[in-house]
Amino acid sequence: MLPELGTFLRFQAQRHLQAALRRPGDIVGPLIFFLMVVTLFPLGLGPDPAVLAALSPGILWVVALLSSLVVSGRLFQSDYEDGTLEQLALSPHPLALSAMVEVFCHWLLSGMSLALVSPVFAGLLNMPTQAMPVLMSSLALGTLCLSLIGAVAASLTVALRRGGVLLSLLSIPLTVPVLIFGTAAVREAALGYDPTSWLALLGALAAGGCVLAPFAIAAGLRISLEA
Amino acid sequence: MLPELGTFLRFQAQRHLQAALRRPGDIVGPLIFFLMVVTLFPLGLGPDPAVLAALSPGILWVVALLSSLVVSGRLFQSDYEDGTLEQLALSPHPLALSAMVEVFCHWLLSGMSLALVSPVFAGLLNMPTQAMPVLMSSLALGTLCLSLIGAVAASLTVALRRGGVLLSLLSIPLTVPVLIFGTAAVREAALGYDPTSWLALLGALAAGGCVLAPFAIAAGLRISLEA
Amino acid sequence: MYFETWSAVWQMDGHGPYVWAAYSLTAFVIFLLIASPWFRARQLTQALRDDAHRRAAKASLTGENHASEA
Amino acid sequence: MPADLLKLESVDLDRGVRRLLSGVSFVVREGDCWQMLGSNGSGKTSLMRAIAGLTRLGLQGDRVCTESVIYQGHLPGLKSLLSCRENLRWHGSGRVTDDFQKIDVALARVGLQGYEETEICQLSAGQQRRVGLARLWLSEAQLWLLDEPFTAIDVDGTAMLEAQIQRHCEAGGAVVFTSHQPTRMAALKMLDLNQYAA
Amino acid sequence: MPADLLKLESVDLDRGVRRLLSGVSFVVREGDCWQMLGSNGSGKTSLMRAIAGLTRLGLQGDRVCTESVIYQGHLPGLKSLLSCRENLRWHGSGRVTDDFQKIDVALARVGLQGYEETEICQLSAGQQRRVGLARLWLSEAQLWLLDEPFTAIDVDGTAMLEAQIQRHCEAGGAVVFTSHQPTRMAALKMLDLNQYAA
Amino acid sequence: MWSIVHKMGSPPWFYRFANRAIAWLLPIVLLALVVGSIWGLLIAPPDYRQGNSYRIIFIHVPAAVVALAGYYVMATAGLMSLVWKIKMADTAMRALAPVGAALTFIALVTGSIWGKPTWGAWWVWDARITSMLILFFLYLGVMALSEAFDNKAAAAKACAVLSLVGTVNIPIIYKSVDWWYSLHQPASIKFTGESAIDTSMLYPLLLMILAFYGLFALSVLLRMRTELLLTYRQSAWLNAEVS
Ligand code: HEM
Ligand SMILES: Nc1ncnc2c1ncn2[C@@H]1O[C@H](COP(=O)(O)OP(=O)(O)OP(=O)(O)O)[C@@H](O)[C@H]1O
Ligand SMILES: Nc1ncnc2c1ncn2[C@@H]1O[C@H](COP(=O)(O)OP(=O)(O)OP(=O)(O)O)[C@@H](O)[C@H]1O
Ligand SMILES: [Mg+2]
Ligand SMILES: [Mg+2]
Repeated sequence: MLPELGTFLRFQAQRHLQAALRRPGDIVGPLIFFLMVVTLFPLGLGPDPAVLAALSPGILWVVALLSSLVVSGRLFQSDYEDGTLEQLALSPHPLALSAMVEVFCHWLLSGMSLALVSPVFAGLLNMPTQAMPVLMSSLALGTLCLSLIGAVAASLTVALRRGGVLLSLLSIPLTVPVLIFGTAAVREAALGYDPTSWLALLGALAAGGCVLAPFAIAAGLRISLEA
Repeated sequence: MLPELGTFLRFQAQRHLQAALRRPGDIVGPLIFFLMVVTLFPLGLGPDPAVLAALSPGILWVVALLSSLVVSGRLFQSDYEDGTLEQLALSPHPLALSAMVEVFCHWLLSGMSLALVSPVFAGLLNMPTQAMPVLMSSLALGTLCLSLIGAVAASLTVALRRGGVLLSLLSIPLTVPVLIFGTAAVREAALGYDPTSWLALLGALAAGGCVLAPFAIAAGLRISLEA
Repeated sequence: MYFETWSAVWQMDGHGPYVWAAYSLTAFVIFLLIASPWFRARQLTQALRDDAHRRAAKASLTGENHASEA
Repeated sequence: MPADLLKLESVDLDRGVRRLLSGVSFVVREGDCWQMLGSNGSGKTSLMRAIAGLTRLGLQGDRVCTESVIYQGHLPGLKSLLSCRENLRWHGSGRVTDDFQKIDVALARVGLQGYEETEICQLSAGQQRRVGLARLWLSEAQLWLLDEPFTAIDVDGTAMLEAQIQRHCEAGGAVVFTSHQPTRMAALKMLDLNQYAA
Repeated sequence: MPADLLKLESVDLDRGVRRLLSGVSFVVREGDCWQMLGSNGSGKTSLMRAIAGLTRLGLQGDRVCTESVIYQGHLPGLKSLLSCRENLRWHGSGRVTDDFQKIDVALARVGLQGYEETEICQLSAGQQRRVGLARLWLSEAQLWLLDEPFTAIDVDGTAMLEAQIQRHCEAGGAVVFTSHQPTRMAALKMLDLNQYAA
Repeated sequence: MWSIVHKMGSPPWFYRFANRAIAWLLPIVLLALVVGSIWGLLIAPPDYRQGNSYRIIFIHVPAAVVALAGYYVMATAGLMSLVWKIKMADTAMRALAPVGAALTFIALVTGSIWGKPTWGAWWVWDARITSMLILFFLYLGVMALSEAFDNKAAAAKACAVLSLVGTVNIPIIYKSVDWWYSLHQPASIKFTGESAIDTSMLYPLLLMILAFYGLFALSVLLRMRTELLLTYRQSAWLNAEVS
């Protein structure tokens, strides 16, 4: 029996979250990865607390961007390899919506969890405490944008055996605005200014992405299935 | 007919290089990735040339480390997935040697190429010209160490579904000395001091790694085939 | 005892919160370290014993059946 | 006369720049059971995917296909970290169920009683294929498109699957499957792709 | 008396915490052709890998096996971006050749004449399996361990492979293979794993 | 000597040994921990420079010392598992990493709590602190690897390889972090305890170090016993042992 769209999407989400929660390591892992990469910076740049504090918004945001890209590059990989994607494409429910469910679940597990624990990393770099809430909210919004961008790139490259890396590089230029707005918000907050306008810009990016990305993702996945 | 060890290893290397050259994207990709990540730093940390120049050794080395890890995580992946690894393990030639051939080919295509083009990236961050030769040689030696460490971690995680992050968790702590020696060499050179002792340390690490890593890699691959 | 009053023990000249936080956190981790495998082992041995009882009961039951048949 | 579930009319099929098949025409009606034959590389898989609607770029000609279709290709569409039962809650092409009893019955039918809670990655090749096939017991689609469904399945399993296919056709469904082995099914129609080779 | 190529003596086989097989004893002599039977999940693949020496942790008991062995499992061991010819230069278990004529002959034998320069990823499922099997024509190993070699191979291909297996055994080699289909080979010995189930 | 190793390698013997050792260790360790803490918290005099915040030393240093030693114990178990194929070494491998990680965690957290009153910052990139953080990462790596394998035997072997590689690396990491720190001309932050420590503080510290070693042994044995109960739940000897 063909279920309602709502039920179907709920099942999709459950399936995705269940598989992820089966291995808590998959959620904790990226966070520890982040922590490790953050420690690499003092090792590379030197231990001076003042320097680290001044650079911390930039460092945290660049690392968040990189780890988000690395992780979301594999977004549809397992679905493609185990045949789930074929089934989704043949389903009468819109592929755009089922793909978006995956992107959201992915973001909840990776971006949101990163945003939640980010104060710990900020503390390691001596970031001023008043900037922490802004760091968290900017990361939450920003990683959503990054997941959407990563998903578009992933949908196009999932079937490619050749030059897969090259195409996913296309996504880095797209992420530049996110990086600029995100760092600006945190830096303003650390200096005691009002970061609202930057956060609003990030929110606008996220909202626009949520509207437009589904179409791009669905088209990309259908093209990948043709290959 | 069972070939001489030399012939066998030559074939291995040819096979690996041929397959890699069949998709040049995999060689150029990481370089462009590196370039883009380097350009992200001025965006995140602010465009002040003096600050960037002072931080450039650390930034370049951290980024080189990360991109090397990301790339070498897939080192034995395709061999495992298409069954080549089983054949290598059953071959009468030592698995340690055939694995080392792969690591060397991989390093030639990734680490060496990165070292060769690194002056371009250094220029972007206003690094003093006198440090460039040291940057290149430290990256050449250092990426060999990183490839070896990455290969050990890859050999242990190749059989694990979604070993992507796990791989970084295993290898990042081990790469700390490489990062420290590499940055130190470049920084000393940029400040006009003699970086030889740091380069010698990197060379010692690489030599030691070449002697010890093969055993660990072979053991790791055999364990992965058991899983 | 070095301190004169219990409130001095809690205060420790202003360092009390730090010291006590460190000690209580350590106590908590040590508790987890000992208690979690302890209770898990209890649970497992209990399950094994239950299994053995069940098997024994079943065996004696079938044994009686055989006896009654004979 | 039974209704048409699938209709191809003088269809040409390309793969990349190469033309694989030309002038394929066939009609699947309710109750039909078609075995697609053809030597390795003749284009069975490509045609199957085109029929299902997965590839549209290489297909020229008229294709009419019912909406009520289930496709099982070389890939089983199973999440290797979820258990058999969890996987079958979502049984392909947008169909889902929460009825664990039905799922367990389907698993028992394909000989996997006792494996309900086992993760897919801990199953043998044939057992994994069986979990995928259990979807046929859960599905309510009319047209089944099965690409090499007997791969890795043992003798008992083959008999069981053949019986299920016949039952489905007798109940008014239709099946198109590929297989290199001869089967023991009655009233089988053959579509030999070698004759359409371009 | 022909020499022993493989000898298992009351071997037990575990997979994780589960015991799959217990007390397996069998001897493969020169000229023997063994078909390993067993229902899905009975442990054929696991035993094959243990015999070949790929898994040692789960095996208890005595295993003696010749060095001159070739193993072809579920995975073909082919690089999907290299052509058939390039792939076969390296034909498994440490054997290599640069003799393109020999490679082309082997490819022709498995029905892939004209595909010498085609990349593996552009072949159909059965064609890919055939490239893997072409190694049997190139190899000089005495003992062949083949896990489901007939998968995805069409009728002609099956006959051709059966003939090659028989030829190898008559020439003093030995073959152990698994298959769920009955074959038409003469002088076949059967090893039914269901009887060793633990 | 070999006969002991042989006996230790036998799961039934080890299960019995673990039961007895736990029965002895548990009260002794708890008592030593309580006595040492009371001594350190209430009886010992304050440090003349840091005042009372120094009392954290009685858990911080023992945890750090034992965590460091723990890695070498793990590597030894790894060697025994790979070279001599001793079954109990496999079990030990999986039990050691979480315990070591927990002790490292204690050292890190107590250290950073101590840092707040002393340095005014929760975290400072001092050489020794950085090395400790890297040790924590090494432990986490072994834990994550052991979790990721389904096959327990393969998991133990993989962890053995990793911990041996780590052991070769640890001295290099420590040395390099030292050089890294001196390269950067450290700020004026220094540990105070470098001068000779007064005996009134030394004795409770020594007691706590011993207690933490005992705690390490105890929790490793507890975990190994649990592992044994899981692995051999089908076997006759364990059923006989339990009932
Ligand atoms: C997160 C922060 C910290 C970490 C990871 C850490 C780690 C360590 C380690 C590994 C030891 C070494 C034991 C040995 O070498 O045998 C140690 C000893 C010690 N630590 Fe910490 N520590 C931290 C913070 C602090 C702070 C803030 C203080 C006090 C101001 C402190 C005071 C000491 C003292 C007095 C010793 C023992 C004396 C000595 O061996 O030099 N530590 N710590
Ligand atoms: N990774 C694994 N972990 C644990 N158990 C496994 C794993 N893979 C397979 N098994 C179990 O081992 C048993 C034997 O598997 P094996 O693959 O050897 O079977 P097989 O005889 O080759 O079956 P088939 O005919 O389906 O290929 C199965 O019952 C399966 O449940
Ligand atoms: N990715 C591809 N790109 C280009 N050509 C391809 C590709 N995949 C397959 N082909 C070609 O298309 C033809 C048909 O392939 P297809 O997979 O449909 O065959 P098939 O009939 O299913 O064969 P089999 O019995 O081996 O499964 C083959 O000759 C093959 O060479
Ligand atoms: Mg096909
Ligand atoms: Mg099998």
